[in-house]
Amino acid sequence: MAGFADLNLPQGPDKKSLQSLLETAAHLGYSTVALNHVIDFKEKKQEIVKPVCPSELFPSLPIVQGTSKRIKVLTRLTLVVSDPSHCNLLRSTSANIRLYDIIAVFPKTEKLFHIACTTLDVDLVCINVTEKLPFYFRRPPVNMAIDRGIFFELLYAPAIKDSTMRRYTISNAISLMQICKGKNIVISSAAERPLELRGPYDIANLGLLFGLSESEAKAAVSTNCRATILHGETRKSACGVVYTVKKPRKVEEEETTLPACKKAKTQA
Amino acid sequence: MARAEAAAATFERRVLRGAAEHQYLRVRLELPDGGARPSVAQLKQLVVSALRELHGEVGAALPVDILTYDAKTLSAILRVISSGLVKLWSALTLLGSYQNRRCAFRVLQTSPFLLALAGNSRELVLD
Amino acid sequence: MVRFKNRYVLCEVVSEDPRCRQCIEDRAVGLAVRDAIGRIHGDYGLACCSISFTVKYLNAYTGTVLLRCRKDSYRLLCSALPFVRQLESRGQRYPCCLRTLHVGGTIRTCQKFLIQYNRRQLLVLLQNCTNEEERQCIQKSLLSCSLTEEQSRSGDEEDDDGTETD
Amino acid sequence: MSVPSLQRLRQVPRHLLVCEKGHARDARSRHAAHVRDHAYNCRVSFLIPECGMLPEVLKSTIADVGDYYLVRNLSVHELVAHEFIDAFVKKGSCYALTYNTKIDQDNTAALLPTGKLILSVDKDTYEELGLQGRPSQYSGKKAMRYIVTIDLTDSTFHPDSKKRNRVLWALKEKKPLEFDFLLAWYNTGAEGSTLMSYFSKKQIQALKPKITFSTLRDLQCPVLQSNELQGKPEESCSTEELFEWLGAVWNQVSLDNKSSSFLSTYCCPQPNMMVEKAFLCTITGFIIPEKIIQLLEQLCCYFGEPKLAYWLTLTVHGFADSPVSWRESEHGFHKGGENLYNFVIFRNLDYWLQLAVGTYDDCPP
Repeated sequence: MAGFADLNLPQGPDKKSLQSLLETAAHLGYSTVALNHVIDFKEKKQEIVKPVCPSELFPSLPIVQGTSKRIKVLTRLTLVVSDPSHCNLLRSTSANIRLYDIIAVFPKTEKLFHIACTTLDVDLVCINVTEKLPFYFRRPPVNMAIDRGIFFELLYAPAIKDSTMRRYTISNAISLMQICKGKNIVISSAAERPLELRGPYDIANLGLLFGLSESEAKAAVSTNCRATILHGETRKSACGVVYTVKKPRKVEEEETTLPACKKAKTQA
Repeated sequence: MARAEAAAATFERRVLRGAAEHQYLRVRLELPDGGARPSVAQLKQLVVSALRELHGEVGAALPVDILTYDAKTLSAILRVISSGLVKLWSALTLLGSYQNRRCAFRVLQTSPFLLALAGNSRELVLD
Repeated sequence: MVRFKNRYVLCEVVSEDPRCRQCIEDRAVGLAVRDAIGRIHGDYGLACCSISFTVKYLNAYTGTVLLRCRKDSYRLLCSALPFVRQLESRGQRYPCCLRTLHVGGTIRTCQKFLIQYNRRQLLVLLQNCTNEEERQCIQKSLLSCSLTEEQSRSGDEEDDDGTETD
Repeated sequence: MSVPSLQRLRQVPRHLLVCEKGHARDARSRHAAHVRDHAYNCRVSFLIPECGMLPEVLKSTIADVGDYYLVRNLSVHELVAHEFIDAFVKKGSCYALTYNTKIDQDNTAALLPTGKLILSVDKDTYEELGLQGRPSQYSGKKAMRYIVTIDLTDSTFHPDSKKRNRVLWALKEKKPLEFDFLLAWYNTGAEGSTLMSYFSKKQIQALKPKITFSTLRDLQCPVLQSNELQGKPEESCSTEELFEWLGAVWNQVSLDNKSSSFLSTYCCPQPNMMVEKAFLCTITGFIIPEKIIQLLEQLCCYFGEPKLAYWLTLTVHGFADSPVSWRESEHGFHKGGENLYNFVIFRNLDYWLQLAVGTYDDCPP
């Protein structure tokens, strides 16, 4: 089993609050977090910026509670798509997109949900938890996504903030569970403040409310997150077997195999 | 007592599977710096109101006991009947505010045995 | 495609105030039931029950209401029904209560039950009659109500007839 | 979906409590074996009612619990080295357990006094190691955790054997595993090199167990009868009641509440008696079973002279993240990772033994 991970820490402009979020996450026992950069196409033309380098942002990362390791920080890009044309960006081999460790889409319509599940090269599909579901989940795209190793992401921080959102979170989660049968679920926070973060065991218990079984709920904060990260890694590699790294000094490419990737579900 | 000393006890073994009546949680309430700290009665009220919000009157009716409370560290040991563990835990998880200010319950340990809460090796600092 | 199993809860609005009938409408009943679920089972109960919850059929004259919800959560719904206290519509508010008559897996079983039930109610009325004219009238309506196969087919195309009576 | 989601909310995580009774001096009694089989203990505590001062014998036993060692960044292959096996594993009881690793998240290793090295590793590490193992009992259909057991004292594990070379190669070159280890070694008589000198080139620290004493005044104690495990209404309390009461005492829970109290309705089980004072002692550290057996023996001897107390208790907590609980039965961490046991020793040397485990555990022996 892998360590606990929270794949959604919103990357605000304020470095100090991000630092305190990281510290709380490490204190609660998360060994991996992903900084989330959201691009909403509704709001004018947005450039995909290069991901921030966590090591540049934070000179010293906090140590995970009860271990001697430092917390691992990944980068994640979330595209909020409300029109099929927005997806073109993902198909084009934009250089900046490839630099992110995890790519997620937040489809706003049923058609886009279908596209995201079946064709887009992404790692996560976000599920709307703040309002009533705008569409019903259908089995074919969901099953297809499960086969392709794409995970569905549920957020819990909105449920802490507001009673109405709590209802939508639970009810949308249960609707999804009826289709996906508890498979391929990732639960992450989207917490803006340290007090909105919860410990991994708390989330595993919360998963029961969402209709997951005990082991599925624990997987939603551990092994499924690991699988998502590996799925993201395979995008950077060829068929998940060969992948290229730049040597730090010389500008020459070297091929190495990464055994961990072999086992990741790939659909190159 | 004299009677008991007469005959040495014969070997007997009882296995109790999942028979614990209660579950115990060690929790700590996290509040932003400054501001009022709840008294033990307020803490209980907070727990019950969290249960009422998420699980309604049925949830609020769950017997929850506050076995210990340390106002300095805001940590407490709660006891709940076994069938109410998931409800209580989830209610604490989704509780977001105390007296209109943000707060968070950190569940440090849960166990069906109160004795297990006395010695948690994960919190042990040996070096 | 696997179908989602639903439960249909047939209940009767009981009120001492005859004006309450005006309030028996989809929205008012739905709101009253939701309110009760929210009170009894909180946000979690509401979230569970809200999936596919609707007022499926409603008869303001007899006061019968048919509610639908997911099979997983019908226990939450049923346990909250006794706590419905009032119906509210157009600023009017009347105290009433809901009596669960039947819980069925399909609309058809509920319909069957309802016809049976109404028939029995008519018999009760028949015994309470004071004059011949009333008697005649009720007997006539008693004979006219029957469930034929053709009628029921047109109901719901669902094959699950797991019924549960309480 | 076999379990409807509503029922899931009422489910209780699996747990087991095994209660035994017997006589400490009975030749067939297995109580010492239970102590010996539980290798990794982080906390030992005992409670003696009606005792203000500890007898000297007990004091010296506690002082003798002995040091343990913390070695930082120790490669696992060092434990497989035949110098180590010859010097420690074969010459006494050698205990090793990784420190600050979490069994549900990280790789974990443990060396049992029987000479078995147990590695509990995740799927990636297992595949890279290339050693034979088995999937963990508790990792579900898709195994994400594997257990590798290597018997260091096996006759086929001599310095030049193929098997040993492969293990060494796997741990040295294929996938070097490094941990902080807690070490303890117990041998009878024969001196030899010590762990301290053997690992002198490493970062090694000798640590002393932490010992705390305290005395409680006016404590309500349940009345127990040694031959009534289940208790008798109005006469004595059952083992479960005692177990909860003991937890309450160690967690400083107030014992006198009313059933109408708003805050807590817990109260001392009935019937009970007021005890003027009770002596509490806690030892925390990496405590080996041999020392616990000595302590248990001394506690039995406590009743050698007439005492006011009817019984006393000895509680031992295991490490939540050790890969084994009793003997070699696999241990995992789901929500609490409990593995603990408690002795109640009566004045006539009858004993009760309560063994408790959490979700990912076999039934104790």
